[in-house]
Amino acid sequence: MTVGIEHYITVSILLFSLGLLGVIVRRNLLVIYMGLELMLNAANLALVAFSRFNNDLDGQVFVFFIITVAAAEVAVGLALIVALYRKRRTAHVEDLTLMKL
Amino acid sequence: MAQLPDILFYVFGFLTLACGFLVVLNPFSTNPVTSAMFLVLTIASLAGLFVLLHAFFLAAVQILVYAGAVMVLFLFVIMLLDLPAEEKRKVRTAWVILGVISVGGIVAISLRALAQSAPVSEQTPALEGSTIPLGRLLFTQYLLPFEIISLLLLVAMVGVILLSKKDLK
Amino acid sequence: MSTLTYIVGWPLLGALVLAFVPRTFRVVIRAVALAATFVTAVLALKVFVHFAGAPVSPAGFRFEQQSNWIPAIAISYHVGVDGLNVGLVLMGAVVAFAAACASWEIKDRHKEFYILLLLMTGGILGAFASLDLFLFYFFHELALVPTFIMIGVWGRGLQKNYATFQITLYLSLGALIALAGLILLYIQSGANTFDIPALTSYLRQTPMASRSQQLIFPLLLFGFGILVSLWPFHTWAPLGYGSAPTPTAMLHAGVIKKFGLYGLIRVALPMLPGAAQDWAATLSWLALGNLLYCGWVAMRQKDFNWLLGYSSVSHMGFVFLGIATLNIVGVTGAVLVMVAHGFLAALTFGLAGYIYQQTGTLELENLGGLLRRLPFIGTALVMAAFAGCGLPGFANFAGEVTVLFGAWKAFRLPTICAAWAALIVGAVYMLRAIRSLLQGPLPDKWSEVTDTPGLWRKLPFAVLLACLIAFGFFPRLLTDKIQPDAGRVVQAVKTDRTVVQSSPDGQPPSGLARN
Amino acid sequence: MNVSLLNHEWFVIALALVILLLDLWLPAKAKPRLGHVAALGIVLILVYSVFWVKAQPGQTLYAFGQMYALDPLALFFKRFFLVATLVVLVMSVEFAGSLESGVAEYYALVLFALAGMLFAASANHFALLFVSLELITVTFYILTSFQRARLTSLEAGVKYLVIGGLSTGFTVFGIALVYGISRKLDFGGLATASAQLTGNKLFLLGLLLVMVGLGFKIAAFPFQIWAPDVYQGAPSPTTAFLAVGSKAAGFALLLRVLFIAVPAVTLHWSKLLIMVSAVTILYGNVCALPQRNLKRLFGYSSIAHAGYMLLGVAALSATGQSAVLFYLTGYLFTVLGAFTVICLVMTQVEGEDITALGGLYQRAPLLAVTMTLAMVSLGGIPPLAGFFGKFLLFKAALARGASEPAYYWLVLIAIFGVIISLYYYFGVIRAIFWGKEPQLTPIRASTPVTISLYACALGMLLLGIFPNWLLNAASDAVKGLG
Amino acid sequence: MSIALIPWVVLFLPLAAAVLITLFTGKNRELSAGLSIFAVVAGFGLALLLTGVNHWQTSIETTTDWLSVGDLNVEFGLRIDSLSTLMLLIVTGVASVIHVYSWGYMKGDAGFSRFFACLSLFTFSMLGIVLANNFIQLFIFWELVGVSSYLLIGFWYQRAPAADAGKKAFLTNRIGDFGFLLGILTVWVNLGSLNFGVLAQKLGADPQALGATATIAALLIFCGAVGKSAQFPLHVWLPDAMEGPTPVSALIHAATMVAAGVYMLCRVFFLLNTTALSVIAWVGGLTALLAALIAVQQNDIKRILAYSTLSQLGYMVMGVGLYAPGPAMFHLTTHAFFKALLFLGAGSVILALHHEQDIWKMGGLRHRMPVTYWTFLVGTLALAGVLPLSGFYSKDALLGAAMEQHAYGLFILGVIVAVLTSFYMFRLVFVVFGAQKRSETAGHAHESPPVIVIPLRILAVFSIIGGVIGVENVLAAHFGSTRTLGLVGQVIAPFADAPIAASLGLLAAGVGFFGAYSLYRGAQSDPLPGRLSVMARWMRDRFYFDELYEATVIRLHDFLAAIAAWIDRWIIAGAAVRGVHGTTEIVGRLLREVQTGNIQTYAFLFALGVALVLLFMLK
Repeated sequence: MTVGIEHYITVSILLFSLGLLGVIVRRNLLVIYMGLELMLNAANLALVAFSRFNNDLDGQVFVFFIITVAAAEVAVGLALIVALYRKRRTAHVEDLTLMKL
Repeated sequence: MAQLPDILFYVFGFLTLACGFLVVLNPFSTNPVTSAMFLVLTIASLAGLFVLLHAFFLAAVQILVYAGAVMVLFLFVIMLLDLPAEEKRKVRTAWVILGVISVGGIVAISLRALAQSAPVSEQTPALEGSTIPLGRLLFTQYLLPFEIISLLLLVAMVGVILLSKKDLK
Repeated sequence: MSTLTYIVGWPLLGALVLAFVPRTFRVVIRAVALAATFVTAVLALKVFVHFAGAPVSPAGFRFEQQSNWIPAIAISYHVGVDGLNVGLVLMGAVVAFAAACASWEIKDRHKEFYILLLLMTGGILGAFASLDLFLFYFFHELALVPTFIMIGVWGRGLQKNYATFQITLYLSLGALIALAGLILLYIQSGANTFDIPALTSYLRQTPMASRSQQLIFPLLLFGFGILVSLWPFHTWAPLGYGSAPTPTAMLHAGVIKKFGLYGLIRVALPMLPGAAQDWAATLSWLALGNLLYCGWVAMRQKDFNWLLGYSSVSHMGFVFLGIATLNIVGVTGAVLVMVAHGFLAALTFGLAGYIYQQTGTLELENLGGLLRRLPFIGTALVMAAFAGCGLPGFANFAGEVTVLFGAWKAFRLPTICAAWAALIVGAVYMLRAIRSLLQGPLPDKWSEVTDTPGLWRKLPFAVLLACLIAFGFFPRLLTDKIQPDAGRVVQAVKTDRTVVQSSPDGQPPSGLARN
Repeated sequence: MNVSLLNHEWFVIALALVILLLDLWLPAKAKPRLGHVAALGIVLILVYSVFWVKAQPGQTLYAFGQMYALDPLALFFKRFFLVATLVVLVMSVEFAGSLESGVAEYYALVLFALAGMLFAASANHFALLFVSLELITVTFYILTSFQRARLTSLEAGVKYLVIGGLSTGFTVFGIALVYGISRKLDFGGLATASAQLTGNKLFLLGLLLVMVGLGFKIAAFPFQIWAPDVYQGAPSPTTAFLAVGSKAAGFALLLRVLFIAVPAVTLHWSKLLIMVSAVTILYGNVCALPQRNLKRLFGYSSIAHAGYMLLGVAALSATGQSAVLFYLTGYLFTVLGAFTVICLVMTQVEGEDITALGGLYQRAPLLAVTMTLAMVSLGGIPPLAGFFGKFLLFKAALARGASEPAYYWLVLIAIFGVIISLYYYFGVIRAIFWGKEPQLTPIRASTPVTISLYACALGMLLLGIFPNWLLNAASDAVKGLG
Repeated sequence: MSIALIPWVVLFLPLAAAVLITLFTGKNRELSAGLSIFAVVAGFGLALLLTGVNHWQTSIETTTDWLSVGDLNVEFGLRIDSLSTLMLLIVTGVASVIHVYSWGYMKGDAGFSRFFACLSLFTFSMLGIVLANNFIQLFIFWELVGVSSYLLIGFWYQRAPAADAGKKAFLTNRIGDFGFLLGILTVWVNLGSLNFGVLAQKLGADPQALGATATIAALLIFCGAVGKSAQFPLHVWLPDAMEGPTPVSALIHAATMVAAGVYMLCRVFFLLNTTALSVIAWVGGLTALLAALIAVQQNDIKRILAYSTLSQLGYMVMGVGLYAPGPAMFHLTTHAFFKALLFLGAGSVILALHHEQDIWKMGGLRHRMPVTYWTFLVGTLALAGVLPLSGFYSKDALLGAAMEQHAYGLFILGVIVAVLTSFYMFRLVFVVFGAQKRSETAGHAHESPPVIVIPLRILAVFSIIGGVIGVENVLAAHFGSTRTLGLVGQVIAPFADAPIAASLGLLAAGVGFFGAYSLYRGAQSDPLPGRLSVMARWMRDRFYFDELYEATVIRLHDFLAAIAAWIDRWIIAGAAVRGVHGTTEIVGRLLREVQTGNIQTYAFLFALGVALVLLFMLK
């Protein structure tokens, strides 16, 4: 059986869900953040695959944007986590429940 | 009779997912460093898949930017904060189950959708993700988003400086 | 510009002026408020007197004015009066003046109070004068909101907060349901206008589908009904009036409450004739809920203001009954009762407010023998009580008896129960109140209670009583104006009567039951 | 290609850069005043926008291929964002004392976010949608956690970051699927392509995931979860900007995607939109009921208002769309007026409990009146903007009821929601007028803030009493929508 | 002055007086009284003038529209015919006398002006009933007399019994009015008019016009009379009404208002059919008997007279029921004179004894108050039906009517009542005026001033001659007979027409007198309770009607009210309104528990939301 677009998308979906699962079940902010990166990467994979099989480059350009944005987001996010850690000495989400209800 | 690219797809695909799984749920270690390392591996495997898809430039970018820059940033922060291994606290299995159920739902629906409406693909994909056409597209049709991305990076820069500056005031 | 515009405009202008008067100028503030309401009342009287001679539009309206407002969705500033609302405008203006006079009891934040009072006045008069569905609703809300604030800020009693919230939420609910009904009316009529005369005539030419009518009528009935404390949506009324400052209770119970009834007559009946017929029987029983049930509840009240609140709810039953008759006698009577009850409610709440001011309580058990200390207030209260239980000579009687005559033609049992409520139940609780408040020995603690010191403070009560008596003696002043337009409304309902066979005069069907 | 079509954006970016540069040379004491400079700049841009930029109803001008579209809808939103930013900037100046560092950067970031919104308003391509959305979101991460001495601010930032990242993930994945199936990323192409794809599950899945991202932006159920915490924790001007600007950007994109990119699909989505709208209204209002923290209250209330506006979207008609625009405009004046007051009050009183408003009427009548008007307007009571907005929304939804009775239920639920909301809005008013009076020092408001307060109050009244012009503008704006 | 104008003036003079007193002359007592007296005396004068000019002949009707809506046309019109003229004369005449008397009786009372204002209001209302030409107007004034009566009974409002009595009177009357109004509605719906003349014409043309509703309509209208004229079973208010000042009792609760029911029945006699009339007759008879029995065992001077009034009203109603409206009106006329006289006499006694009303604390007043005594005696004789006083003639006419209709049961009943009447009245006279004083105050009593005594004398004269001054002729003419008798004819008429009735009537008076004479002459306490035991107690306790009503009607209504109040408080305001409110609040509190503040939860809910949306759309 030849590997087609479905295979790539299946991998992409599974990777996406792994990332999502990470966000949901992990409690360390950094790991949660890694989960988010996984989700973005899953999207990247899907885009590249589609780009290939749709035979145009738009998808790849989009991936380029996503990677850049992800980098920017990571930078801001990590800075934020660091600032928080300095203040609160924790990266556990369960410790971040000042505001609720 | 499987061809080489197909075999490679299975190899990289498996690697991607397995490493991805270990990022998220490593049964042996909850240390963020481990997660980060497996994330690097995931990204690398993804780059492999990109190559299989003839997206050579992106594969390079993936390695350089992601594995190189972003993940280094992650590790740097982990080291900087000297984070201990994650939760010593009780793992709430109920929580995990709930999470798995909802995620599983999404996966199930997505896969079913995929199965029901398989995307039509060209039989002979001829696209080459090389630098020149990509660059041309980026600086013509996609010029505006590209410029906005630069703005975004500026914002991120300002933000990072503001958030991590040691002295207040 | 139409005189009506001035009638609506003066109080609003007064409110605006007051906003710029420093709060220390108490006398000026009061004078401005009184002047604005007085001028309004005089203008309303002028409209009332010149009604017959004024030029009439084809749709039957006088003193009309129509100007563009929101042309984008066919909403215009359109005011005018016909027989149905000319009395209400007059009543509203007079009661507003009386309420402004009675506002002497407000001691703190008087500036804000008068501003709100004037807003209320302008709003409700605008609502009565409006000939555009949107404007109609808009003005009413303008009048309603100050009520909430006034009860909240200047209210009294232990349940003040609960009362404020309940009345706010309850009445807003009613208003919004009615709004939904009005919007649907606009949409499903297909006339693409909010203009009441235009819409009415359009719907007479091309009546709405039965399904639409059945959808919209209940919305209007219960939306407006909540605003008028239709049983069983009435519990806000005694609670609210029990906690409201006197002028607010006067204006709300007297005037603003009539909005919903007016809406039913002006909008629901002529525009939704088929549904009106189907709902008439139900409405007549709900009206009994007001008349009889609330009358009974009133019998058990221990606080005079609560008693008045239930009594006011009970009286609304007459109007509902009159509307449910769908004949000219009943509808005319309903309008008559609306006007009469406006004066009466304002009067009773005003008097109760005075007594509260003097004694600090309205618990019936604590009071007694006050007539001796309060000859004027007491006498006025006795007269008001009798007007309340339908004594001839007061306007209420004319209205109630007309309603009963109309109702008798439409249905038997509800009318009998209504007559029982009117003659017996009403008298029981009113006389009981008089007995407990004014008669019997005077407890020592009330020996310092004093009657109204001057003419000025008697004025509001005197004016209201005078109106009650004037219309009681000469109801034709009103009925001659109301009748043609009530006829128009009834005609609109009747012409749609396709299922119910038209019956010869004097031998009506035994009830307008569902077919 | 006509680059001058993007003048709004260029000017705003230039202004932001100027502010950043001026920051380098200005003495620390003068830095807060930069906000006024920025505001002045916005005023000039607004003047430019109103007097020099014209857009014919139903006609669209494109730039950068089909990437960027300038049509009346875009222009409407651009002016909307400019006004919102103006008020937020003025507000920020008052708030500057509470920012530990980087006052000038704060202004610049607000302007960058504005640039993102301006781009979003014109987005006609998923790439532009994505980057402008990200520009807004990332900027807001920073704006939210700006008071990094306050733990709540940081916490809010983290929460916004994680949930925002999540929604970005969904959006991107959705875009990938949409692209994969339809082979199109530009809205024009998508509109034609999507007509054949209304039954394609994967395509619909992609679109729904894009909707998740937009739903997050406007805080619609079930993606509203972040709103209360972030609203509460963020600095007040940020919250205001979040409530108005970010939400409006979400709606601008929502309208564009639903009615320009995939109108054929949207036609089948009335059930979903009705459902989401109804639950959002109920959730926001019911949860706000026991709320005592003012900003958190606004968080819940903003969820509810997103629900009302979704009601207009759900109507799937031009009247519904224009009603959304009208409502948004009213909401702008109302919420910004309220937040200006909160800003001024909260800098003086510790804690954000409603009781902090006690005695406000004695301390600052103008603030009290503005706040009251805002509450009344949010409650949907005439003669204020909120009422007319709700009137239009209800009208639009009811108009569709004849063919789909679910709309009747939706309106009924909305009415119920309004009633509930009156309870807590009046609770605020009660605190203002007859709450306990913790202190009676008068609150001094600078001239610009006073002006902006008057403008907000006037805006609420004007839209309520003379809504015609805006109504016309709004219906012109939606002429190009499907 | 046009004749047609006269009744209008007569009607509105008292109203003007009432308004003027209320608004302006409240402080000036003499002026108030003067105004009031002038209004009624002038009315009497004008009524005489009207009679003189009109000679009972033509009927005049002047109307104006009061209310006109659709097919409901309510006139405000005055109808002058012989019936109303007669009643006009009685009302203004008796009222004039009593107004004057009141000046003396009420002297020194704090509410002097108020009293006259109310009295004038009453006169106005009563005249309105008399002159009304249609049902609604009649009903209007019907209600107004009810109110005036309420105000006057409760005149001393600070005394709880007075205030309660007023309330009771009004409410009981209202029950009657309830039926009355329904009757009016029935008549209107079926005949399309409210005007008496028009109605009479329509029924004359087609006696079956009312169809099946004829009886029910008639009985409903009779309800009004039952209330106003205090017939069984609504008679309970009248004795209590004696809490009012005595002139009020005389004018309202003896001479005029309570007679309005009878007047009304005569006015609408054309509406009443056979079935209804027999019911009416028996109700009247029963009332007469019951009241007479009760009167025998009362000890309060005014209550005795009140029950006597009830009894006599029963007579009149019975008369109407026996197709004898003329005799009924005749009795009404004579009764107005002698019952007013008796009440005023009683008032004189009460005043002399400083408001002592227990007859067993009186005694021996014959010598101390001679004028009062003699006039009271005249009244008693007239009431007992002793020849040739007025009472004899009118009562005989009623008994004769019973004979004529072959209603022997009612006839016997009438005779028994006559015996009882004579008995309790002479009992009263013997106990109050005979024997010795039984208390100190009785010993110090002395004759009342002229302003009180002169009215007594005037009324005494009319009580004597009232039977033979032509009243019967007028009535006969009105009700369709052409018989006119001269003075002598009138004197001997009873014996000429119905000798058995006349002689039995006289015999009854004699039996009653001797019974009273034997039992009460010189008695210090009532001997009857000992002899009649249980019966006497029942009579004294008024056959427990008040208690019965207390236990049934009032309790039932209170019960309904309590239930309604309970439902209102706990079900509607409580469960429904507060319930919705509370539930919403609770839901809010529960729902926001979702907002745990934990990012993990948020992420989970977010994902769950996505899953749900996808499930909803793509399932």
